[in-house]
Amino acid sequence: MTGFPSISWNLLLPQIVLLSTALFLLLLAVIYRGGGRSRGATVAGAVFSLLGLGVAAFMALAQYDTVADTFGAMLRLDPFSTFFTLLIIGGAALCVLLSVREAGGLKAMAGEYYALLIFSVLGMVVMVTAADLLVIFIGLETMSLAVYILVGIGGERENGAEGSLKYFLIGAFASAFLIYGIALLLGTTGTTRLDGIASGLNLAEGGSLQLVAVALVLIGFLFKIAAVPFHMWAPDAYEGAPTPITAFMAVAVKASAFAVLLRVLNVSLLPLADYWLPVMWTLAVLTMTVGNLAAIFQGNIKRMLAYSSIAHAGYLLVALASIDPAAAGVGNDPAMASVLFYLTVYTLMNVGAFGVLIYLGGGGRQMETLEQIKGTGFRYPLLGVAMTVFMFSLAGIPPTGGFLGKFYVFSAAVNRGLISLAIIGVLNSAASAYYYIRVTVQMYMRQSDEQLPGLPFSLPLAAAVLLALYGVFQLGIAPSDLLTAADRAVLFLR
Amino acid sequence: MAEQIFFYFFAALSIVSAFLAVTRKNPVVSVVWLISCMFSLAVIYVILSAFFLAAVQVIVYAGAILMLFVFVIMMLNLKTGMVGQLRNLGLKFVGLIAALLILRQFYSAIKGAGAMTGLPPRAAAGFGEAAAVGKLLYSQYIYPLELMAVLLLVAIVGALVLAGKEQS
Amino acid sequence: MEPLAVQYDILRWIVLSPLLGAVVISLLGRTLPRKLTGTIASAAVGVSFFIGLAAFIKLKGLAGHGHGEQAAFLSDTLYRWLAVGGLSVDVAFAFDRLSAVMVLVVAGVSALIHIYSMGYMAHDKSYWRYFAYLNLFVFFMLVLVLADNAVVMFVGWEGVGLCSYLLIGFWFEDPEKAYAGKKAFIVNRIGDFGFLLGIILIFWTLGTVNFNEIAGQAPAVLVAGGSLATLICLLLFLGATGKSAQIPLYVWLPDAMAGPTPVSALIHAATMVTAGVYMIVRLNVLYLLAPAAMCVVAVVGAATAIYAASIGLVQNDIKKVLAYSTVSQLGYMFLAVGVGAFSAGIFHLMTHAFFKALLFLGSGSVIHAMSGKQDIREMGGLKKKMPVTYWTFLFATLAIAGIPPFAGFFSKDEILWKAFSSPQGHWGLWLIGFAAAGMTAFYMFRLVFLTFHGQCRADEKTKSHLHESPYLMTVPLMVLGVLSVIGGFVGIPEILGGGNGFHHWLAPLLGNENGAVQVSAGVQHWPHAVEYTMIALSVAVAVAGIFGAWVFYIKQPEKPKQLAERWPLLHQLVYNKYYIDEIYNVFIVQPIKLTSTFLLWKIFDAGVIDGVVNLTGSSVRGLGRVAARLQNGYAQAYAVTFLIGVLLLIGSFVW
Amino acid sequence: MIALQSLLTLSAVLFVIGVCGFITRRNVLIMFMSVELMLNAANLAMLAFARHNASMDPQVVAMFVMALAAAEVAVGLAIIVAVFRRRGTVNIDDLRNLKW
Repeated sequence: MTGFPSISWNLLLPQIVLLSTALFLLLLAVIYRGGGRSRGATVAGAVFSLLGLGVAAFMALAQYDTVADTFGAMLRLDPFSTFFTLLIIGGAALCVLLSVREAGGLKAMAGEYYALLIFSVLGMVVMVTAADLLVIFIGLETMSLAVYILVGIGGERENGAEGSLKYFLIGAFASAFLIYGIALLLGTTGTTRLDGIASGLNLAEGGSLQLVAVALVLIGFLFKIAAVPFHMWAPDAYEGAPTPITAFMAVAVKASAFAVLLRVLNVSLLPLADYWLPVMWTLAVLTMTVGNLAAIFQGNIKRMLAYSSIAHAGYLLVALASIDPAAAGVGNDPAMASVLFYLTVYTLMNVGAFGVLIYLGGGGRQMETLEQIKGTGFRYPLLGVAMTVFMFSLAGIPPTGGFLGKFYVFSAAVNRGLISLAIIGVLNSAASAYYYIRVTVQMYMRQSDEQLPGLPFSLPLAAAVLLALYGVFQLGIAPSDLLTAADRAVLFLR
Repeated sequence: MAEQIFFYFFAALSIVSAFLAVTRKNPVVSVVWLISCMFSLAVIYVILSAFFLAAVQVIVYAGAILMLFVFVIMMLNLKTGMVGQLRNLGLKFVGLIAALLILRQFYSAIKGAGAMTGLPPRAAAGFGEAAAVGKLLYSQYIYPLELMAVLLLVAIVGALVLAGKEQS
Repeated sequence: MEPLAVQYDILRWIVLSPLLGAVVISLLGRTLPRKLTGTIASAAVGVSFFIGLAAFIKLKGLAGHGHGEQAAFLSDTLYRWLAVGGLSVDVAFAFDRLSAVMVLVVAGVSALIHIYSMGYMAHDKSYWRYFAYLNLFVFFMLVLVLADNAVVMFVGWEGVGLCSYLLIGFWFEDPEKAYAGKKAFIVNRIGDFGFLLGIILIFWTLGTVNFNEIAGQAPAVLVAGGSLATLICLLLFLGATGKSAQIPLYVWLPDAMAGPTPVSALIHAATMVTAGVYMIVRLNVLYLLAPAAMCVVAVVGAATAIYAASIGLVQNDIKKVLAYSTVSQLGYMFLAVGVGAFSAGIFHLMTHAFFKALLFLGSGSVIHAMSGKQDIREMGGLKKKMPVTYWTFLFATLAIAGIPPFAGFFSKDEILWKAFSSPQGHWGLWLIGFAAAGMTAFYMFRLVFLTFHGQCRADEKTKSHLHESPYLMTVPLMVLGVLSVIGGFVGIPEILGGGNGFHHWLAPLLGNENGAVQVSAGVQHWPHAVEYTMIALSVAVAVAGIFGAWVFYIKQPEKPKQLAERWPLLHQLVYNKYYIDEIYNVFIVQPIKLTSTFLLWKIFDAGVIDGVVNLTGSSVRGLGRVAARLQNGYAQAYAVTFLIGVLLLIGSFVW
Repeated sequence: MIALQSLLTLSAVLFVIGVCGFITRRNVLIMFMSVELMLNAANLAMLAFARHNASMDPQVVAMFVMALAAAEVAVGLAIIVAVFRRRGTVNIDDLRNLKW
């Protein structure tokens, strides 16, 4: 019987900071509720959230080069986990900036809103740092529960509760599959540790049960990244959620699920590469195609972006299908590095697009459908330019980061000889331009039917949009730092 | 031998209860059958020497979780079944077929695991008792345990946020 | 043999100067006086031109100083853009003999058009925005021609498309113009898809995207005539047809005339649309390895040349005539590169840039004077009111018609001769080009006669406003007029006593000339008499075309009406552009719409279709009932889909 | 002697009964109960393996699953209550404002 595991507390610092921040925000919520000062709660909540995220990011950055295990190797800190920790914290911080107005609408609930946001960030950080399936699972559930609630938060929105319920039900359903998979895997390999699973896999003896287990575990993660056919919850949940939370789901939830998928595939399931590579191929094709085709028909921009985010998950699956099992842990694999790069760009351009959408809605006039944004490009020139850039980046047009991300992913596919997959991918991305461009066309080339109101200036929103804009260009024009970091991070994936 | 008889009896009971739980019109009746199913499982846990877990099963599941269900059903006044026409029958039929095919897949995978047939005749002393579980929980599994605390806190906050009294 | 690269640091400023201009104008444009904005924009492009000139002189010097005459070029590497997994791409520019020609043409013509625009756009309310876009366009165009690898070229390629989209839709208020911009964008995306795939395939097979390395390795790696080489070349050509408006992707160009006229001159005549030709010549080594693809290029080029010319015969909008003429002339260029006459293609590209820019600017001057009217039936007799415009326009028309010694004569004649005589050529191709040349002469002179000769048919109000354009507009016209006259002298063929210097200048870069790729059939030597006959024939057909136009539109102006009455169907057909837009809609756009609808509804997200079903009415409602089974909105439908996914995924693992 | 296969089969049957309940019942509460059944099935498999492998780890993991189930129920029921307050129904078929 093993004794108490040795613990390196300093490795836990980012998580401890996040937890303290969330708890402090809860306390704050209680204080402000007593006074009924909703504006104070909003501002203080945002400020302390950003502060906590900043400190956590700083802690993570300080140990960027650390490679260490703790808690009996349940946690593994390496550049890969730190890369994702930083990406998630960054995405969350941008979403906090986007949230200021939305949280203001929640009045007394603002404190809880931020607290739940930080809790879910904590869950994600746990997920990406974990080296044990159980810990991954608990992290995932922490994240999911918090997000289910955030989708339904606030009574005023029409469909929040419905989106939340659907997301929750299908999410719980998927979790049950994941748990069942974990149970079978634990039983047949004797461990939940990722590296232990790799050595415990034995296809000769009881192999098919292990394969079923692996399939169920993968389904649990594929659900979170909204891969077709496990995607159908996504548009409803995205549309029902408050827009900042939609952004949060689209970027942070997806990023953390991809991180876990990468780690599990590489650390535990490499011996089964022959099984899952073709699956990823098929899923990539389905996900890209369904996402794009459905997006073409959307009139609601939020829902369109939801389908678009499904399509982007498809492009990322192209990279997963291009993983070279021989290169894992020894050489740098462009396929895996491209996932990291793509997710970073994807985070920025999505946050940006949602940010513009939120900003446009600030004038007391709903701005969610293609009809409603008519003519806004001229009325609000800077927002128009920013939205255009984000749309072009999403469509993969140079010199934005979106182009490089796609180029990188598709050349990884070609590099592995998956030419037909690359062709399907490029075709998809060409088709996707159609609906992205339509947003720009509506903003610039159609007259609005009514007088467009002036928009109140919002510093946090403007900051988020500008940061995203800067990032999208930076990653398109001078991406080498990030590429190097991504390359290095995947080296430690074992 | 007695063990086997017990097992098969409660296995059958749990399946019947589960089936009834998901087919009854009245949600309260469903809950009752679900409780019966969970009790049967608790008995099987005892057969599997998971004594502590069997107790937790009864206390947490039957005692707390399902009571919460009953409470909500009562609160929402949903004692009768759904009214209105059934929709998506074809779809549900397809789903049922898929579910049965998945069961088939599970079953052939389980049968395929040929080498591991019988359970060992006797568990080690103390196996499955509270002390054994507790020791592991508070040593090797201390990190997930702490995380679980966070998870429960999130659940509490969430429940308050969503179902708490609406502020006017 | 690896070509010799000579570092030349100021090369980057050729590219950066217009970018800087665009940034300054978009930041300060609102506050700066109009004149200054225009001057900054023009100066930024001027700087590019003069640096280009300096680089050109330096490059010439290198050639003369024994640095291996073959292949010395100037290069400037800014930084490493990507370096991952065997792929490394630099942001780097290369100034070799080909890009030298392109830079000088692009920057030179752009500078003139910028100056012209200062006059033309003087009263537009979005003056600064226009110049910001224009500078941005020049930036991307120069990136395109200076790129030393295919990925950077692709950035320029997409960038010019983007700017073209912005500039076509410049007067956004008009929904028809906005639609034209969108059409241009989407058609170009189809082409770009081919180009990008071509690049990825090149990278996959050759392990590099650098042009010099491609040229060096392709003959060794790719099987000549092999399917891979053919596939790559066809994909690249798909990209070229999009950007350069060839069949079948030419549809966007005539509609793109919605933009301001100087934009049409710059983007849709002189620079962007020629990018496809440039790209093929840049990768000529690949094309020489794929004779089948070259054949496709030649046939498409010839077909486009005659097809567009025939539509041009009956257009009445002055800009539409020029637009179809551009499509037709681009067809000539592709015909040239398709038969392996790469230098002739670039030669025509250059002369065409001069005279077509001039024609567009001249038409802009006319439109300006006519208070925005573009219908040539309402013009006439403008010769006296606008002498400078008239004479420069006439020179350009003579050039495009192929009358010696104007620029177009030499380049077009070389193309026709090569189409006939080169190993990849065919007399059929020549015949098509020959016929198109006659048509070109006819419709261009029809344009001149209807616009500038005869009686003025405009209403009184317009008539009273008629005036010659200001100096800012006429000076560029005159400069381009001079170039249209003398521009051809750099490539006078040997048989006419010239040195064909243009061809020799580019020869080291061309695979069939420098021996990098052996062209299968031996070069046949034709007797001089044949060549003289050909020259005489092409001049004759041009003169015949002009004479025909004179007969129809000056001598007996009622003739065309008679013709229209005698063959009304034929006239209708040609006048309506063979109903090509309609055919596109029915056979391509609608089926794509239907297919995607069908796929979605049947297999995936049936709920989406519910909307479509509702829209299309009760006729499809019966089918809609099937769709309703998977109706979105029902959480359990999601669960069932999920379950089917589980079933298939486990199935793929276990069996 | 009880075979491991019998235990796993029992667990699979319970799991699939849960799945069937989830996809067929319109009452979200019963759908949710079906998920609980699925979790129980997973626990049963875990405990069977614990006994079979003479390892305590699966028992601890099962413990975590129970705690998770409790948390999930708290949140899930709260969501259901919130939906009921807004829409006055717990019939999943009536909740389709979000679609297409």
